[in-house]
Amino acid sequence: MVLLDIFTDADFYNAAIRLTTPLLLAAMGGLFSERAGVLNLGLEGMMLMGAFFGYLGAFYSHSVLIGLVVAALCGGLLALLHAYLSITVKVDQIVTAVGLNMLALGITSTFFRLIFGMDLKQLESPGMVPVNFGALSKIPFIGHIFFEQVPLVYLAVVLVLLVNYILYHTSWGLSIRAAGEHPKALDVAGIDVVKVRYLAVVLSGFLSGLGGAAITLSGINTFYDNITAGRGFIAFAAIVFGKWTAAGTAMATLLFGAGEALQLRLQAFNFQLPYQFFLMLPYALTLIVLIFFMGPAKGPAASGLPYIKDKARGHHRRTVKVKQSGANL
Amino acid sequence: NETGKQGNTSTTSNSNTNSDTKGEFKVALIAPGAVNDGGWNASALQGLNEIQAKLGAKIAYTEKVAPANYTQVIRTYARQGYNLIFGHSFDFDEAMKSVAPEFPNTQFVVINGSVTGPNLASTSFKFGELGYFTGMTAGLITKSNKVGVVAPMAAPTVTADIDTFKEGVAKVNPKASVAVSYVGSWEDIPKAKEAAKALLSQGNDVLLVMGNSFSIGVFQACKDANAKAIGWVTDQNFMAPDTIVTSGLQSVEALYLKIAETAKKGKLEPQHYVYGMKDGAQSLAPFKNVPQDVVDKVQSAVKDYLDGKFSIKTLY
Amino acid sequence: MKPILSLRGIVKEFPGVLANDHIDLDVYPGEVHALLGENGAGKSTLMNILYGLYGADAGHIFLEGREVIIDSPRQAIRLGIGMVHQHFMLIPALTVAENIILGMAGGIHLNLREAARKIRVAGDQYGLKVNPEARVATLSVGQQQRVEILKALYRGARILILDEPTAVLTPQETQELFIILKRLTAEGVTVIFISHKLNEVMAISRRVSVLRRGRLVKTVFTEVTSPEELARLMVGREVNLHLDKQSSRPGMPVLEVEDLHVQKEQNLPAVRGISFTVRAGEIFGLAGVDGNGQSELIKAITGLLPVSKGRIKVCGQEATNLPPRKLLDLGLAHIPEDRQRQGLVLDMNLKENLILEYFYQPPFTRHHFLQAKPMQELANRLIKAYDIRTPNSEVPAVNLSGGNQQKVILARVLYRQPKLLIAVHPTRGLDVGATEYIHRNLIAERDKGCAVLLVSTELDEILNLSDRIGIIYEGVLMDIVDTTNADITNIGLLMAGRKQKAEEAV
Amino acid sequence: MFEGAFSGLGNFGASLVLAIPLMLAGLGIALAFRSGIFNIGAEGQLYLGAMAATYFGARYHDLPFIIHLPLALAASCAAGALWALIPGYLKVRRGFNEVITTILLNYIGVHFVNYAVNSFLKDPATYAPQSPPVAATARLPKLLPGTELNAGLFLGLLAAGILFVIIYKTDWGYQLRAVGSNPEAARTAGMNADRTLIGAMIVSGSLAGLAGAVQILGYQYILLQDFSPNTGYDAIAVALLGKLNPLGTVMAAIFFGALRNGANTMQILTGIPVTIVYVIQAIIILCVLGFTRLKLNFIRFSQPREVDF
Ligand SMILES: Nc1ncnc2c1ncn2[C@@H]1O[C@H](COP(=O)(O)OP(=O)(O)OP(=O)(O)O)[C@@H](O)[C@H]1O
Ligand SMILES: Nc1ncnc2c1ncn2[C@@H]1O[C@H](COP(=O)(O)OP(=O)(O)OP(=O)(O)O)[C@@H](O)[C@H]1O
Ligand SMILES: [Mg+2]
Ligand SMILES: [Mg+2]
Repeated sequence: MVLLDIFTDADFYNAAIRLTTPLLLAAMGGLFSERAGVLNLGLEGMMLMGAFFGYLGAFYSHSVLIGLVVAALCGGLLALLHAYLSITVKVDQIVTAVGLNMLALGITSTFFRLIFGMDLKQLESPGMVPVNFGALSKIPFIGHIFFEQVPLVYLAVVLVLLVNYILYHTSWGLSIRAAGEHPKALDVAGIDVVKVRYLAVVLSGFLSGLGGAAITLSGINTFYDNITAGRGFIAFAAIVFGKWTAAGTAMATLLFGAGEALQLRLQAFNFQLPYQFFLMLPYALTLIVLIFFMGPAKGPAASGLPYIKDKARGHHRRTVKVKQSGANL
Repeated sequence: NETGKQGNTSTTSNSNTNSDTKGEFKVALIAPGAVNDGGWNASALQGLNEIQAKLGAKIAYTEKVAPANYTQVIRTYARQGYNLIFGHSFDFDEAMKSVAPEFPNTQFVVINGSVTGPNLASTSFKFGELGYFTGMTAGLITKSNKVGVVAPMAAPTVTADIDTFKEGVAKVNPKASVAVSYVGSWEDIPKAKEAAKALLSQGNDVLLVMGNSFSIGVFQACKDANAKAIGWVTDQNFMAPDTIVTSGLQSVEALYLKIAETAKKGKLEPQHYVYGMKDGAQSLAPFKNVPQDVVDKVQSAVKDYLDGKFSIKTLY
Repeated sequence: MKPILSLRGIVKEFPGVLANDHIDLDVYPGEVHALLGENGAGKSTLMNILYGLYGADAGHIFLEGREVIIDSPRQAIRLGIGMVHQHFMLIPALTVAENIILGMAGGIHLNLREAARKIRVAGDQYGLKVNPEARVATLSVGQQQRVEILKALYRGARILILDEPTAVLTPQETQELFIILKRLTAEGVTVIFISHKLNEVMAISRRVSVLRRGRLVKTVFTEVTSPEELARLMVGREVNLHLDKQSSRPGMPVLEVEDLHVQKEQNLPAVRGISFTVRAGEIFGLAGVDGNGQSELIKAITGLLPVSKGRIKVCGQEATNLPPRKLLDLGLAHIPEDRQRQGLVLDMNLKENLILEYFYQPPFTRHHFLQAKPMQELANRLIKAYDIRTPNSEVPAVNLSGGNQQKVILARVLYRQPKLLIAVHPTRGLDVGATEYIHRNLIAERDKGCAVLLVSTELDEILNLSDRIGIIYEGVLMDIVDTTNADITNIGLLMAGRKQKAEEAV
Repeated sequence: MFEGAFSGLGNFGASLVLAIPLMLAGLGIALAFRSGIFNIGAEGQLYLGAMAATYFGARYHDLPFIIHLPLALAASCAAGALWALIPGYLKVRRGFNEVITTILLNYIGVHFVNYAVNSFLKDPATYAPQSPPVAATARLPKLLPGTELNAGLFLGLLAAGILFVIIYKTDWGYQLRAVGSNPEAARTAGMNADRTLIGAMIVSGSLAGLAGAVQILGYQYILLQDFSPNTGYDAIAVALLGKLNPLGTVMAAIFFGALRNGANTMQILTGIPVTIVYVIQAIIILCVLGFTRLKLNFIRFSQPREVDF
């Protein structure tokens, strides 16, 4: 087996897409939230909620679909809490997220133990099976990559287009972008900033929940404490990498997913390289691509700032910071 | 102590209610990971439960403890009057070494450790033994002449068995190659499953799985690909009966019980106990779905080894 | 005729400030009703209440005789009230069309092409030409103003509130705005117009209401009043609207600019071969429509943008591409264009803002430690000398009104007794009192022998203050004229880039 | 949990021990945020700092204490600063958003340390992937016998004190606040914003590096894989909860230290499973957040406003 075989093997691409899907779903959700001006480092916790409760839902209802719905709802529930704390109570969005991630970890692992006990045998729920495209799946190479995936993969792909459409071609998307750039202008235009931000954040929870379910319900069909293992943070970083666009974010998650699929395959070559360097690969690859192929980017101007209605002047420490980030000083 | 029982369905971990009762034998476990991981940490909890059941000891445990907290947790147990305190990883060496002298009346044990002291012992399995025989098994049943290992990380306690696994494979099947994939975690099920899929897609058809909770993911991948898997620590056959051909068993429970029994009698020597197949602490789980000649070959090799006809390069 | 809008007993109190104190106001359909008042008199507050941004503590609003409750901008829009805010409410990252249709009812799908078409039609109707596809960030302030007005009209505004719409406009843009306003009132739109510029108020409004310290002092017909009377009503005392100044006695050259070239961010040339000299004891006014390279020229002189070609000398010393601090050390002082973004650190308190340029020097810093006492003494001195209205020196700069913010910068900049003072739009948005104050200080500096470079888009200000005037157009210095024999029409033509015709006319 | 966190000298000492790294890293983060750079790379900087401290602490055995300990501490600062300099440089010179570069560098740093304890830093005397113990001459002296409380606490408090003085009492701090709050005005007033950012990043990384060093030189004595998971991230919450103020950060660090220690002790004393402890901790954090926020509103509301114009 030679190195090049990795890239001529359809399985590599299949795996890359598979690994990308949970990240992509969560990142698309995070995009809504960030575009509306609410930093969502809580994606991790929301994914975890979706991962566990999606599994739980599917386990008890014997229906994957119900599992997915439950996953989305539970991700959304945690997001609602994030929205309440960061939009209504106006506490720092990052500290809130740290708290919520901890909460999600606690809730999911506690319920996991309460319900499934300490048994070694991990019970399996029903899981998604690859969509049957009939003849299409039989096309050599292409078929295995594109037509042998679980439904959430296709949903994620459609979502990229949909998110792009929503953000740039619907009035609601316009409101979201305005809420992230200049909430006061939106308010003055007669739109309730709070409502827009709530919706965006809750939506990010729905999609992150689905992203979590994409981990537990596409074949593993079980759960374990902290099964998301930091994937929410990667999704968060992907949004920045993708310059807050749907396509860019999707590319960033794909880059990461492909990096992971690649390193897992490279390991089999018995290179005289410590395995830690393989584990680093997706991160290093992303960093290298960032530095050498991407320009600096600017985030939404009002990102991270609570909207205070009666405030006559829009200045705040963090506004200045965000404005300056990305610009060559 | 009602709240204390909530999370732990069958086991009881409480103890402080009457912690100062004289003459009571109190045993504590400090686990680096989660005790429901279906592997290494879970087996420790089982051992602890055995101790409770067989020796009537008061037991308690703390799980998911990060290295930064080791000493503090050890101390707290010692102060609470626990007689025997287990640290369930080689990680505990340094922490135990520094705390043990402060509590001369408490016995400290590091599982898989190597430190010793007047009231400090450590135990290890004879790492390397199981790798050899599981390797033989893999080498005999592979059809593609490619076998793989999915391992958490390259700790010597892991690599010792990987090294002998390769030897075992080479011994019975010189044409076969061995590929190793490290997941970087003991628990990341999805990532381990992807690691397995990567190995399988590269033509490997038997995988040795050395994880904790992540093993389930690897078994699933093997099952989907009609490949075979070999489990680790406990007999994991029930997780995928048609896929798992055998498991390398480390009877952690027996180990815990044995140490507790000795300690209860007050006779724990300040030494580094090493247990292997000869002690019955390591063995192979019953073979499933394997041609009888393979079973015979492996089992006769085991017998030869136990009889001292050949030796295996082990860590200790 | 019955008023279209009546305010009765409007009260709004901010902690410690009675911003609106029982205000009664009637506005008649089709009129331009001017609202005058010093900085902080409560004009914006009143309008924000009318637009549903603030809730009034007491009072009633009647629209065409019927009482209405306006609790949100959405409600105001529904009632036909539109507002162009003092600080524009446009989103730079979005296009004109997106800004205009933001928040408008309609289907889910945004048909931007259709919206753009409608915007063009509406623009033609009111004489407000804008490019709907352009990103707002790329527009000049005047164009942004037009977008704001169009945005309000597009939502069916019958009452249009303009809060200091001309503060940032050039004279030409102001004239264009007035033409638009005439057209709007002819179509039945009612306009409430806030400004500090008395001549504008005199020119455009039918009636004027004057606010002072939250109270409505008087409403008068424009026809029967005078700028002097309005100024007195506003300030509560006589204001001298005409500057007295001696003729200048220019000395040594202090700022010498030679064939200067500067590039903008996207490497577009912004300044193309400008040469001029400013001497000690004179005010050199730089006139020009905003966006013709003034900002870049000033940034290059003050070390904030690299010079691509040419040279700058300050006090006879080579100063091309020196870092800002070196230039400050040479005796340069800078009143920047945007006081909030460039002039102040809004989160820091007054005391700290007063030493922004020389905080590291003795007596304010010794052995790297800030010295509280000299800081306090300086603050006390400057607050007194420049009449900065603040309860104490610990107040964050963000809490000062615009006029007082400008005074802080002025005080700080003049404290060092600069040899070269660069003042960019020094009176933008300030009331008559504050404007007068700043102007007097600039002349005093000149008389002390300081060389002053004044950049302003307001021709009046330039003509009143400068000894010589340079006219900049598209990065080129069109001409330099002496104020004594300056021809206003000619300058206006030069500002519009019509050199050829200007010369013919002479 | 409060019993676990505070009752008894030993337990309070243990809470303080866990607070020390959070304090140091939190101070560094507060400083960086203050200057306008969003350093969320404390995790990686902390790991590399610990690695450098271990390297120098374990390598030499015949150095006097007075040289050895400072050497190890300085090494940790240098390593942390170096790791922070990369995103700092990329931001200042190339304009790259520091959020993503620091997140990525965190993962790379942690994996690199895991590699180190398996290779060049591995203790040849044992099979375990761990470093040799640091020499006695490089260890931080203990403050309370029978606890892990060590002189690192002084380091943390000292750093907080120095930082407080620097931020509010020196010209450099003045410049830092000005640049962080309004870089454009700072530049216009003659300040070098780039240099300030780089300087802040160096100090920030050094403090995060120290946060790693105190854990090794103060009580762990050997370097293990994943020896301090999430400390660098928790420190962000600590800094923000402390309102980016050095003294506030110290308080917040002690609060978080108590939570972390309480979590372990609670498991032991009451048998409450750790998973429920997470839930309780999260609720406490969120409540404290809500509470401080309310207080903040109150302060703002009651502040005297300037009167008329
Ligand atoms: N959001 C606010 N919070 C507190 N006080 C406010 C606020 N807005 C305005 N004020 C106070 O109300 C008073 C009136 O302010 P307002 O903005 O209405 O003045 P203005 O007449 O528009 O001034 P200018 O001519 O400078 O625009 C000010 O003196 C100020 O102290
Ligand atoms: N968020 C706020 N908190 C407290 N006071 C405020 C706030 N916003 C504005 N003010 C008060 O409002 C007053 C003036 O505000 P305003 O924005 O009308 O100033 P201005 O003179 O119009 O400034 P500019 O020249 O920039 O337009 C100030 O005295 C200030 O105290
Ligand atoms: Mg106003
Ligand atoms: Mg104003």
